[in-house]
Amino acid sequence: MPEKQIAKFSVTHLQVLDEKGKVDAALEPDLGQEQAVEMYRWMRLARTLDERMLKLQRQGRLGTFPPCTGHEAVSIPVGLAMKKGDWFAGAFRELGTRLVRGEPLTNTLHYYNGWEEGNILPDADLRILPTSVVIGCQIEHAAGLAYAAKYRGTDEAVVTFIGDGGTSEGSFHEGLNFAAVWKAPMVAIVQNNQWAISIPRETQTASETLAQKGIAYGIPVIQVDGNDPLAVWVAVNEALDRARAGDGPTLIEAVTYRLMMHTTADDPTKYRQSADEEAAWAKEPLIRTRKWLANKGWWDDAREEKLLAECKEQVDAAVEEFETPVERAHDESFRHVYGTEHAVIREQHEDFLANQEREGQRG
Amino acid sequence: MPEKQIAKFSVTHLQVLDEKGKVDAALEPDLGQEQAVEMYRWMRLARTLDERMLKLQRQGRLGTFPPCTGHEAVSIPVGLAMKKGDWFAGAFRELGTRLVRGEPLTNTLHYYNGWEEGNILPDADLRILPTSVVIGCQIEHAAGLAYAAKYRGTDEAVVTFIGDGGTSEGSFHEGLNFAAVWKAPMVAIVQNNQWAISIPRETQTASETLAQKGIAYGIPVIQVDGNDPLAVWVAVNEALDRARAGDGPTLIEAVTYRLMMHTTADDPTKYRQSADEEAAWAKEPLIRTRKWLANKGWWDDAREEKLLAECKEQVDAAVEEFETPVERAHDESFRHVYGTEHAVIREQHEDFLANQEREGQRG
Amino acid sequence: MAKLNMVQAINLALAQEMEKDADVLVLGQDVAVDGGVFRVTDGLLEKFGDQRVVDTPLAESGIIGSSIGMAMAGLKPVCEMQFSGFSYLMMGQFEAHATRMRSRTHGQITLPMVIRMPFGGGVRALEHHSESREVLFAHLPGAKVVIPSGPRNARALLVAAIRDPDPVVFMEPKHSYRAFREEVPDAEETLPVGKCQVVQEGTDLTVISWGAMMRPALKAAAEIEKRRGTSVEIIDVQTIAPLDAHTIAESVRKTGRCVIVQEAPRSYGASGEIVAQINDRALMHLEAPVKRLTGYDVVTPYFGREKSYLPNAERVVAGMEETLDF
Amino acid sequence: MAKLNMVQAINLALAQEMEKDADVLVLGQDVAVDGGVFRVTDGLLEKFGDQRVVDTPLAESGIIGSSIGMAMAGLKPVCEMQFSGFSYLMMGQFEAHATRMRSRTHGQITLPMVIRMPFGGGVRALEHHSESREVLFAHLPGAKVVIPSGPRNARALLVAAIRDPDPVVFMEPKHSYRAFREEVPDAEETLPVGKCQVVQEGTDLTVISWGAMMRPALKAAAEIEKRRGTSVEIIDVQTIAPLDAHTIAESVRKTGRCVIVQEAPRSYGASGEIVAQINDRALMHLEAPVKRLTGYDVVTPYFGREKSYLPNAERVVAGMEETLDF
Ligand SMILES: Cc1ncc(C[n+]2csc(CCOP(=O)(O)OP(=O)(O)O)c2C)c(N)n1
Ligand SMILES: Cc1ncc(C[n+]2csc(CCOP(=O)(O)OP(=O)(O)O)c2C)c(N)n1
Ligand SMILES: [Mg+2]
Ligand SMILES: [Mg+2]
Repeated sequence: MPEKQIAKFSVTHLQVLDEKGKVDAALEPDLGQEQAVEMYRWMRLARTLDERMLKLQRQGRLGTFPPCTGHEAVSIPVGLAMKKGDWFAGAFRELGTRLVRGEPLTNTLHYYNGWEEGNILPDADLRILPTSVVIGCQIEHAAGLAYAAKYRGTDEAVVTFIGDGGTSEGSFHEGLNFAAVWKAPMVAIVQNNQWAISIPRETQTASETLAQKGIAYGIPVIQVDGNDPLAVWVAVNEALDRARAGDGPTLIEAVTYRLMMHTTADDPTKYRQSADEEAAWAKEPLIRTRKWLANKGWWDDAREEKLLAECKEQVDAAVEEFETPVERAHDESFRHVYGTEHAVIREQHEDFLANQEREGQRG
Repeated sequence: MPEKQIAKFSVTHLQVLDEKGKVDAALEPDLGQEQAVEMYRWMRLARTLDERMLKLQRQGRLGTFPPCTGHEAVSIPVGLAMKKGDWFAGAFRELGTRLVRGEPLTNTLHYYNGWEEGNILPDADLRILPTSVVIGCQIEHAAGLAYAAKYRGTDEAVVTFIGDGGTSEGSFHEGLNFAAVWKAPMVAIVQNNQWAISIPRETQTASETLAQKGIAYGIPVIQVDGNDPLAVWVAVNEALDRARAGDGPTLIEAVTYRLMMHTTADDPTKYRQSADEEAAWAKEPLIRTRKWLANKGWWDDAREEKLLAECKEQVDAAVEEFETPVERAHDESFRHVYGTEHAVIREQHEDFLANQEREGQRG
Repeated sequence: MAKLNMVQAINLALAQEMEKDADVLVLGQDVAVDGGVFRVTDGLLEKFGDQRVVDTPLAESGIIGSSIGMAMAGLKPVCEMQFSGFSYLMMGQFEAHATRMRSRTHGQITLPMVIRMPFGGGVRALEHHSESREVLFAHLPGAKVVIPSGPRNARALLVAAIRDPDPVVFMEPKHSYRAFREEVPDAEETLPVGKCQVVQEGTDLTVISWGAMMRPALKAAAEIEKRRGTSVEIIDVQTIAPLDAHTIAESVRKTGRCVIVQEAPRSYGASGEIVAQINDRALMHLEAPVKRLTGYDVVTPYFGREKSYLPNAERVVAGMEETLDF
Repeated sequence: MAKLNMVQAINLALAQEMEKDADVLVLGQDVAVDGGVFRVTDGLLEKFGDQRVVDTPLAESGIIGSSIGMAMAGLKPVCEMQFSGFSYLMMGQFEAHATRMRSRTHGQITLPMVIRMPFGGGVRALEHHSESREVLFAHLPGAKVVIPSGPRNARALLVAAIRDPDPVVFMEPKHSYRAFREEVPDAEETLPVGKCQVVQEGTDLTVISWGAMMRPALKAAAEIEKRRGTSVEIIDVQTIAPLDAHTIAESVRKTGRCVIVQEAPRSYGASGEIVAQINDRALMHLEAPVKRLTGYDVVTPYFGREKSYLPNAERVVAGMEETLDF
């Protein structure tokens, strides 16, 4: 075999529902009205909360946060496809998945207002990991979680997310390689929203697609239209089935767009054209999902109005709860350095309380 | 485009000279007698030195080292294909490349006997970096060196090596991605010798080839028979041409076998079968290269004998020089912490000298 | 001469050095088009082009590793870690190569490079954006760690760091980025790497700090002078590694009392080494234990609780009183 | 009861804990089929199978990161860094997650995991195989760092580390792996994480050390007792973080003199914090400066020069004399 092709690969792009709301009947998943509507409701709720958070932030009622608007067609179907017992090891722009998986809206608000309380789940069995701020780490965690699921012989799967920027990190590489070698039940979703703060996709990597990065690990890959919830649904279900069947991890690239600023501290006018943003808005996921539902006869303006009101109500309630004053002990950090407070920490804890006391009395 | 193939890739395997010494005339590079013989001479010299080092180590005359026997068909053609001004950012199993690029034999001996002196080149312009013990780092260095070459508008290229095991490190990923984004003149060679200490290739990664890992970075990849110096020669020349032409990096997987122990501290009988080793010996590079030369009428037993004698002589001379007692100041480390000795280091330096003095007097 | 904040002063240092020396280049995440998330590198792309002001992929080890490569080739990269909280991803390269290449080759290969990184708390940032961990770099032989405390010394120290023949970790207290302005001369100014600066002479008490903690330290010193007429000597460490232990010891031998203010967690922080150096060189002059006002040995809380955890002038004053009354 | 070397003692601890608790598993490079490059995990694969004794790809961050994942899922991974010299590649995961997950979730997610790594010099190894950098881990809040000094305490401490609810960095002084044997009881034995051990009581001088340096420290103590009849109290630190400062201070308050022996470079090493803790708690009892015998602030030389750089009993004796004669 002097010169011989020994391996061939390809990347497939999947779109089921196009920008105009037209669906490819051959590929359309059989969601059924109830599930289809549920999906849209969650998308709308995530959007509503995201928009409210931006207002709160601008009013100084919330800290810096990364808006998720435009990412709903990825995060929501993924969350819905997961089962109880599955782990979610997210990045930081998957508000939708968090909500669908059962995290209270207030968690996100508390988290972005500077309180660890936003990481504490009402029930640890929800298996939603805290946001992984240091980009890439979560892929390695997911590999370990997936190993544990396999080790225990459960059919639990692990879903992890990363951005286009995050694919450049070594941890992306190491985590996917581990999961692939272990044939561990993991689904990794690259949420390619074209930007990593100011760095466009082309400056991030010279590869034509991000999906093809999975070829390095010998795992199935697919690129989907990330503004198309049906394509995401199909791809993630296939991947989860594969994971549960013991066939190892899958890499899904979901192509979408970061419609908003990177975080509320960022100013995109420094580095991108508003024309590009406008073009991206034309492809955004909620409108097309709504059109699809309407074409099916499952949706109309009245229902939309009702949904908007419901979402607003839910968000209002969450914000009210979030803003209800609570006494939060400031010495929590001392209690959670270790399982038992070490003598030296205890001394410092006492010192801290004395300082609090003194400064409180004077202030 | 509902479901559409959007990218296709393949990995080609190249072999020019087979295990029996048969050459594929269509692919055979036009090396000419002189260069062909020179290549073999270097291969033989590297082998001779490596074998001698094993003896020295077993006799307690040299420290732990990683034998390179069996890797000559990769390291030698690569070294020969490089030009003056090119950088070599190796891993640690490319004795051959070091020799070809002009590093004195004694450097390797000193290095593996515990002396930094083994890193000091007779001329810094040889551009051979010290061994990168921490696996993977060198790929990132190579990306930066290649950036510098490009920045300065030279036509210098950078050649870097890594093992099959090393491809799992995050630095492999980050370095290749940087070089690819920068279209920097770099050639990365994965010396796939099937083993990373006791970890076989299959435990290292689930990918069918290591070459395909380059697909993740959108760069050309090729797999070559790493026991075939002609295939390596062809591939590395193509890659270097591409690099110098401004077309960016290439990833070459050279498939070979670690015929010896990982290092002299390792015992391969713990983890692999001697039958596998024997099968690998049947494919080793020197025999087939010699057959090829003989078939060309460029080689015979008399020349072989003469070459063996010359190599032995060269190695003898190097070992003699290496073993010639020299006074080496033990306080060198103080002189090279920083460009100028800081006051605190100076105090410690004096303390060190006083200790030396006292212990010397007493010992 | 202009009144600049620290962001502007660092920008000035970069621009002037790039102007002078074509080997100096800047790289990192968002440093070019965006001008850096703190705008520290703003305008450099326009002035020097995209070959010298380089937006990199999102990979900290890649940034340091490729900078090491550039430095080996004779360039003088000034690379940025977007936040110090992400710099631990490059500790492999830093420990294995940045700090060792000179020693490994007995000086044949050297690495003239600077690693800039904003660090420290007080800006109500997300997790991993508020830590002080200078000691992780400072403990490594071969590392230089420089921390400015204000616009003027930031500029002067950065110029010196860029010209330094060795790798310098240049840690920028982000709380001080825009907190105040100082006169910064247009003309070149440098401060030595490897030296502490006595910013105020005094005879009764030595106060030692660095970075953002210089502000509460100075404030507390003024307060204690006012309250008790104490003559305070104030030292801005500026270079954490290698530490100028002589200047510190000399001061403490004179005053006999010392307070150290450190933002980082106490245990194994820089103040421990400073106390040890005082022990080595000035113990018999001590009239009271050296007092350490530091962060606590806890995981930095999210910003809701952050303020309670940062050392402040009030605590420093209390520490000073304790030391003076000992 | 058998006379074991440290390698065997650690192996025993692993085997016994794996026997007892099916959640304990071992992973790392070459730990399974090869039994570890130092044979520490030898025989475990045969006993517990390849799901519990796992050879991983060559990627330190991946090893720690996936161990964190396993621990979150309730397993108790004991992972290995082949040498501490490669552990800096996982500092990102360690700093960002291993040390923080408990605090981040106020205890809802905890990480019962152990990170084993051989460290330290004296075995004529290649570059990066001889360093002592315990402080890089110890400075991070949330980290526990345990260092045994002999077979018996290695076994007892490792068992405690595996059962500890928090991540423990377990640093094994490879120079002591096979240097000597001790009786190690078959029956379970543990030593507390977070406590120093007073291994010999005395009244005139406190000697503090840990890991491989306990040997020269003990040798020097015996020599000085012989030479001058000094009554030496000897403390084996065992847990570097969190540091048991009380036991240390109590001893120094009693003896008034102290010598610390540390293999790592001096500046910002663990001995600095120990001196500072003595300053905080026992300064007025000191009759002499605390004497630090440490490695130098230089890049660890290759093994040709290594011996001159390691602290040895002779230097410790000299340091003791100096302290006693002060
Ligand atoms: C390791 C690390 N480096 C840098 C950052 C700072 N940072 C936060 S978000 C971000 C860009 C992320 O881009 P991408 O992965 O595409 O995700 P997106 O923000 O688009 O969702 C950067 C650089 C970080 N959080 N972690
Ligand atoms: C970062 C890092 N981890 C671990 C090691 C220890 N180690 C030295 S060589 C080796 C195996 C390398 O395998 P491979 O990359 O295939 O190269 P080969 O030895 O086969 O040439 C390991 C694990 C190291 N040197 N660096
Ligand atoms: Mg993005
Ligand atoms: Mg190999």
